[in-house]
Amino acid sequence: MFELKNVEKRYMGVHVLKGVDFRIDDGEIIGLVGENGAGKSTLMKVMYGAVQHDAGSVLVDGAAVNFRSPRDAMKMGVGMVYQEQSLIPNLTVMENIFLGFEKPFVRFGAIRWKKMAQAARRQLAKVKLDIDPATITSHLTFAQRQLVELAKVLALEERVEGRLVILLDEPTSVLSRDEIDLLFSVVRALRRRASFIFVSHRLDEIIDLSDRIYVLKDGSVVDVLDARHADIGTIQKKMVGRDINTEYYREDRQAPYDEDKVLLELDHVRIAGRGNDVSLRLHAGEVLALVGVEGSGREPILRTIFGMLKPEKGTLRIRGEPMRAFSPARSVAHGVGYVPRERKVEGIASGMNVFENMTLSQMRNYSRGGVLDIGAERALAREWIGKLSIKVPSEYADCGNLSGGNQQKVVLAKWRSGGSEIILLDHPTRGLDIGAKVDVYGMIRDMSAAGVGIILVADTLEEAIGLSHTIAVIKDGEIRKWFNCQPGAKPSLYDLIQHMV
Amino acid sequence: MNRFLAMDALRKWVPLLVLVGLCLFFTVVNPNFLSLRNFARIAISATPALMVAVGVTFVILMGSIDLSMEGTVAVCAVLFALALNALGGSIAGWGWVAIPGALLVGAALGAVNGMVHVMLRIPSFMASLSLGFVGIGLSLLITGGNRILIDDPLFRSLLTVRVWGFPLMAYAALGCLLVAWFIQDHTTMGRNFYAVGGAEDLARASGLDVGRLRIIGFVLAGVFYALGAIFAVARLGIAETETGRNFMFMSITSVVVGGTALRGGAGGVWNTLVGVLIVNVIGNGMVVIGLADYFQDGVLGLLVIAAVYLSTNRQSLSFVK
Amino acid sequence: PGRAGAVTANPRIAWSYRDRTNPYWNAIVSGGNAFVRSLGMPESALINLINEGSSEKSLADIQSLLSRYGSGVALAVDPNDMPNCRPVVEAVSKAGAYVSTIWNKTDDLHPWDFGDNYVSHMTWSDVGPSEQTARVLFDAMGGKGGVVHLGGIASNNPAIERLAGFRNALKAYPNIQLLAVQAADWDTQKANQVMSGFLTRYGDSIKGVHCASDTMAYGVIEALRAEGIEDMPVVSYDGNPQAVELVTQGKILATVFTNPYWAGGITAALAYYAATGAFKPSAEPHEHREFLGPTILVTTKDAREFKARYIDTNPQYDWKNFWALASK
Amino acid sequence: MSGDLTLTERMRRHFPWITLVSVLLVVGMKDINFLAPENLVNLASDFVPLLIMAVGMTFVIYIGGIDLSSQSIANMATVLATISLPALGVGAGLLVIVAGLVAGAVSGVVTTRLKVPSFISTLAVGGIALSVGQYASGQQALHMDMAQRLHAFGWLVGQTAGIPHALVLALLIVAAAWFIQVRMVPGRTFKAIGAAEPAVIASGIRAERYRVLAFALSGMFAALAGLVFSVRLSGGSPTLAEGFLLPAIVAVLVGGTPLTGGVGGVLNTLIGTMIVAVVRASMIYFSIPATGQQIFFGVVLIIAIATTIDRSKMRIVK
Ligand SMILES: Nc1ncnc2c1ncn2[C@@H]1O[C@H](COP(=O)(O)OP(=O)(O)OP(=O)(O)O)[C@@H](O)[C@H]1O
Ligand SMILES: Nc1ncnc2c1ncn2[C@@H]1O[C@H](COP(=O)(O)OP(=O)(O)OP(=O)(O)O)[C@@H](O)[C@H]1O
Ligand SMILES: [Mg+2]
Ligand SMILES: [Mg+2]
Repeated sequence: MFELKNVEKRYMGVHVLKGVDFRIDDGEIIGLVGENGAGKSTLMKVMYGAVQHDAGSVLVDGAAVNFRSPRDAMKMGVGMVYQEQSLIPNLTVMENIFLGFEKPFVRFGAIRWKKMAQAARRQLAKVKLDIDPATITSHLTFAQRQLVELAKVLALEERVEGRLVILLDEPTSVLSRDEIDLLFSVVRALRRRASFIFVSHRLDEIIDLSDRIYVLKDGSVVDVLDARHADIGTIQKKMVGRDINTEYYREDRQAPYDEDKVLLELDHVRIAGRGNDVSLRLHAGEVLALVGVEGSGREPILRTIFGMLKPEKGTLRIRGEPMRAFSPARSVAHGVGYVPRERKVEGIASGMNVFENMTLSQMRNYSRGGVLDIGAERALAREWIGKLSIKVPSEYADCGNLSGGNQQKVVLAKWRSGGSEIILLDHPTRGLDIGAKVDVYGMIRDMSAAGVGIILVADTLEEAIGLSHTIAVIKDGEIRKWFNCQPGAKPSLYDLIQHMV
Repeated sequence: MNRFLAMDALRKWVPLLVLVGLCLFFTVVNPNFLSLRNFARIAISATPALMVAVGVTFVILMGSIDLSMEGTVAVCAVLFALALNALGGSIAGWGWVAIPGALLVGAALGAVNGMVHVMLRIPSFMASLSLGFVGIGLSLLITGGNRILIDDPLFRSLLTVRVWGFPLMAYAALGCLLVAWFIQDHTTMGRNFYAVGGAEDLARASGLDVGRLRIIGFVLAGVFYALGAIFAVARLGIAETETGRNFMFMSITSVVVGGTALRGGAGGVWNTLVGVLIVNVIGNGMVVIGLADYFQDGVLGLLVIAAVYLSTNRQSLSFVK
Repeated sequence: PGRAGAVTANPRIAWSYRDRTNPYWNAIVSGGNAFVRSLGMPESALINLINEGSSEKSLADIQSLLSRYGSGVALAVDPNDMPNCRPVVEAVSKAGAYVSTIWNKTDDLHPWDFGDNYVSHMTWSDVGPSEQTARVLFDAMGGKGGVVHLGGIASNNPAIERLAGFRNALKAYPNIQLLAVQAADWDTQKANQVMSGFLTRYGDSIKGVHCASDTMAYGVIEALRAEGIEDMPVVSYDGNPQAVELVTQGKILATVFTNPYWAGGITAALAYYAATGAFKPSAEPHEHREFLGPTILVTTKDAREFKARYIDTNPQYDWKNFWALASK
Repeated sequence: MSGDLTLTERMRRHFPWITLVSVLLVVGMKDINFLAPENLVNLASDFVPLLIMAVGMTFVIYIGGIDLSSQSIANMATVLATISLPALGVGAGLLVIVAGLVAGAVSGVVTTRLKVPSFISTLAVGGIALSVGQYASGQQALHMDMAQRLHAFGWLVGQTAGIPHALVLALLIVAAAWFIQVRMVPGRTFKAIGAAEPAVIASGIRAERYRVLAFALSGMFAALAGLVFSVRLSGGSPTLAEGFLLPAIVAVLVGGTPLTGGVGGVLNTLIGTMIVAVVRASMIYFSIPATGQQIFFGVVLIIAIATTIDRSKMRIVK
């Protein structure tokens, strides 16, 4: 039995965990839900020794323990799959799996690679991943890496005697349906030895998998539910503290777009590194969703439009004007904005405050002769903090310390306030909670109404269907099928999946 | 994808190709370049530099940097020489104790360096730069600015005795290089250096004691600096504060030219061997082809840029610092 | 000219020089120490300002010294680079202190333009002695064959003069062939590397080596030793103890002693006694304010005797007899 | 900002100048005259060339790079200024600044386009600048004609009301650099590049141009430092600015601009340079023996850096 009692944590003045009590019984699967920034990751990191709590205690079988580092936790059978990926890219898969626990493979100071590879293969088999354990990790796909991470945590099974506690922080957000099913079956099979904590923003998954559900809000546990009697609506209400609009995607606000005004046109564009042509037109006020399976080639299309990749041939026209040079600077100058998938890397600049982030793409508008008008910048930031209800102490707050949802709002505000007319959204709601998602959907509708053309690579198919005017199904880098998505006449999930695989 | 991997595999060999290309170029201009005797000369000047560069390679693999080598080499060299002379003046007698003694001193200085860096949380650049000053100061304090001469013929045989045309010190250095390679590729410690260099926060999250590893890396570097110091003394028969001079920028340049990334996690001691040889071949070659001395700094600069340019996989890097 | 004539009973004595890692400067400091002892003070009374080859640090340190002790300073200094001499001298005379310089000074700067405060400048003419070592070398080579020269930091005045002396000697030996001249920056390791390169480039045609300093000669000798060459004629400059020892063994044929010990003592003495008012610099003739230091050629013939006299012990000098050893 | 930041966290940003005041007081306790305004002004004016160089280098360190070419560029500048003075007069200054700008820009282009790390590219460009200096000088120390120097640069060596003009110039330069850093687009962009370069690129900024600009500015400031030094010494030589590099780097770092970039800045460097100046001067006040000076400097440096750097913004200490 693993227990937290009255655990407190503050980050530089932000009270992240407020007297949290938490209990995991042997063999139990606990669902942990909460809005972005509720403190889920922090809570798990405390259990894993990656973050030190300020007050309260951690008990294992009733005895207080003090994990000074994850290593201490691992020795007690606690393992964690991080929300962000945590494999070391330049090492081989097997080294990653046994990182820090190479002892059994060392003889006379030398590592026996063959023995380690064998052991690694056993772990990979658990997650049904058939790759050479000597592969350099950076050569794997995102989903493969996620499975390797799971395999790494599962290695605890052999390493540690006794009970295990495995913490899974949003493991499913990047996995395909099949992979998620596999993960669930692995988790269920391991219950004999291990208990789990499972974090996800997909509440159906949570209810499906877990026994009990902890709901975290603003650093406090607001409720503990029995999963058998839980339903999505109540959980959401508890998380957010308000009712979720049944018109989740704001379909009521979907207005027809302007057929005559073509903002962007791809004419037989061959995307770098792929064999196929892509042609599409984006109109003012249109939301165009690109759907396809992971790796189908959606992201390269966005990156090509944004100028980060150079097309091998074909023409790209913005408002009728063919592009010759390709660079993000060029695209931004032509009114294109890009909300990247890797928010913490390409989206926000951590270490910079809110207004500095918001004007990063449009300093020209807030400066004269190269001299910045900081007053105007701050006014802009305050305006958008209000408009999007961004939770920050002030416009001087460091964006690196904001939660995912608030960071995403800052990124959106950056492009929106800059007047971009074409906005490329790559997984804009990835890792966001419902509250933040609804805000983002509202923004998409607002932009659409204002005549902005949007290309969307959505987190889920439902999202794509709900939000878009038009859907393009991508397979192997090529557009296979177009769907019209007028409200009331939207294609079904099945229609889309048929063409995706 | 495959073509991409093939290029990647080829790129590993670029530093070696650069080395061969440089040798060819110098040979064409002056055929004397391509001779066993000249290669032996290059080996002599490269030996101490190689040890120092191998030492700093471990630190760079972890993504840190060490600028203390000039101080450490100076202290190790003068203490080694003092000990050797005090213990009878010959490594045939008790003088051999000076060798492990010097290695210990190197390790101790490395440990101080690592601990200041890790425990005071001062970036390695600043910690090691400051400790470099302290090291040079220490050797000055020990010698009072004087030189210590070593004329033990047995010790000097590292320079004077040749096997297959190369002096013994070249073989000794090769042996040390093999040890370094073993540490790097076949010990947990060596592999963990790569882990730290690849992604430090992730390594920490996986339970590695990164601070301890850092300190160990600096200790290891210190031991290799001490080896460099011993070879430098063997080469000139003189130990003084100046023995450490010029190692700082040259060793780091060699490491990078060899293809080890300054951001850590990629490269290794074989790259360093190639890098040290490139830098020393350029130094030797410029004299051999009779390039005017006032152009030598500039030409070295140009060639270094060219070598690093050729061996960098620019596609994989969005930017460098 | 500043507050000239402000004499002090007990001025602070300071020496500002390049570094402590070089035998030449160590000898200078020993001389300075000997002078300080002769006043009945401990050696620690001598303030050491080490510029590490940086003119910037040299000047800044001297300014700090002057701000601390004001006019009560007697400074001996090698300004490190010729252009640095003027600001040093100007700063000292502005503070009303006293300075004597050695080696680096531009031609347009003279002690007598600063009243008493700029006491003296001593330098050494290296052209003649360097020519002499070259002659010793060429004679040992039998007047024929190839020769290489390893020079100091190329823009340093001594390096320029020593090269000029070498070139002068060449004129008298038509059968000596100059193979190469290269700067090795006074550095043992660099000289070793350059010599190795020369051996590859010129091979057996090198019959002699002319070095602009002892420190570089050591590197050359070790490069030769590595090849098993023990009898190559080599000459050097500076007269360091180790070099003199090598001259007695015949490994170096000649070096030039510039008596840094005496120079270190007498330069400090000049500044000190001017500061105490023991003598009035402006009353001295020009040749007492700009003069040449002593040079002694040391060859295999007289090395032993020389060593006994100057290296094994230091001669007793009368630190008030300022120009006793000055060259005429 | 946020009211409940802990005291140390709020104090952090003040540590550099607190350190400066502390070292000043420590030396002042030894000898109160050290704190006399006249003495401090003199001390400051001695460090003008170093300060100018360090301010330039700050831009490069601020974007997460390093500039090891500054000293060689300054060396080259002293030579170019001296040899072009007779022909160009004040124009020699312009020539030198342009030369520095070009050399810095070359480092920038090599770093951004050829992807050579700045540690190596600037070292290499420094070698090239050194060769230019050696070649142009004919490998000799040169001196300026007194009349020409006074005519062209007399304004630089004079004093008004006890304040050396060079010091005024340096403070103007610091003010300009500070303005660029906090109020101008390039400064903001430098900060963003130091903090998160991918985000800068994805915001449509041509980050490479700004990075080249940072190196070019550093080169220009280095040349300016060389020019001021050359005028002060009234001459030039390819080794005249030896010994500038490490103190300049140390000044930037002690001031609290870490090599990771995005934090610190020009004012920090001003304080850092003053700390270096006081520590160096203190050796005379505490009569540190010759053989102990390097150790003293190194140890004081570690203590100063340990107290000044703001670790809260450094997630990882490498
Ligand atoms: N290292 C840190 N420094 C400062 N604040 C932090 C740090 N890590 C997290 N926080 C803050 O702590 C709060 C909780 O963050 P945490 O990551 O635990 O939330 P979460 O529930 O996992 O959110 P998400 O659903 O976005 O993953 C947030 O407000 C976040 O800004
Ligand atoms: N330029 C390229 N050259 C070679 N292979 C590539 C290139 N770009 C992508 N690939 C390969 O194509 C596969 C899918 O790439 P990627 O993950 O970018 O797809 P995607 O379109 O982003 O998918 P999704 O949008 O669903 O996330 C990967 O295996 C990747 O290695
Ligand atoms: Mg989280
Ligand atoms: Mg993708």
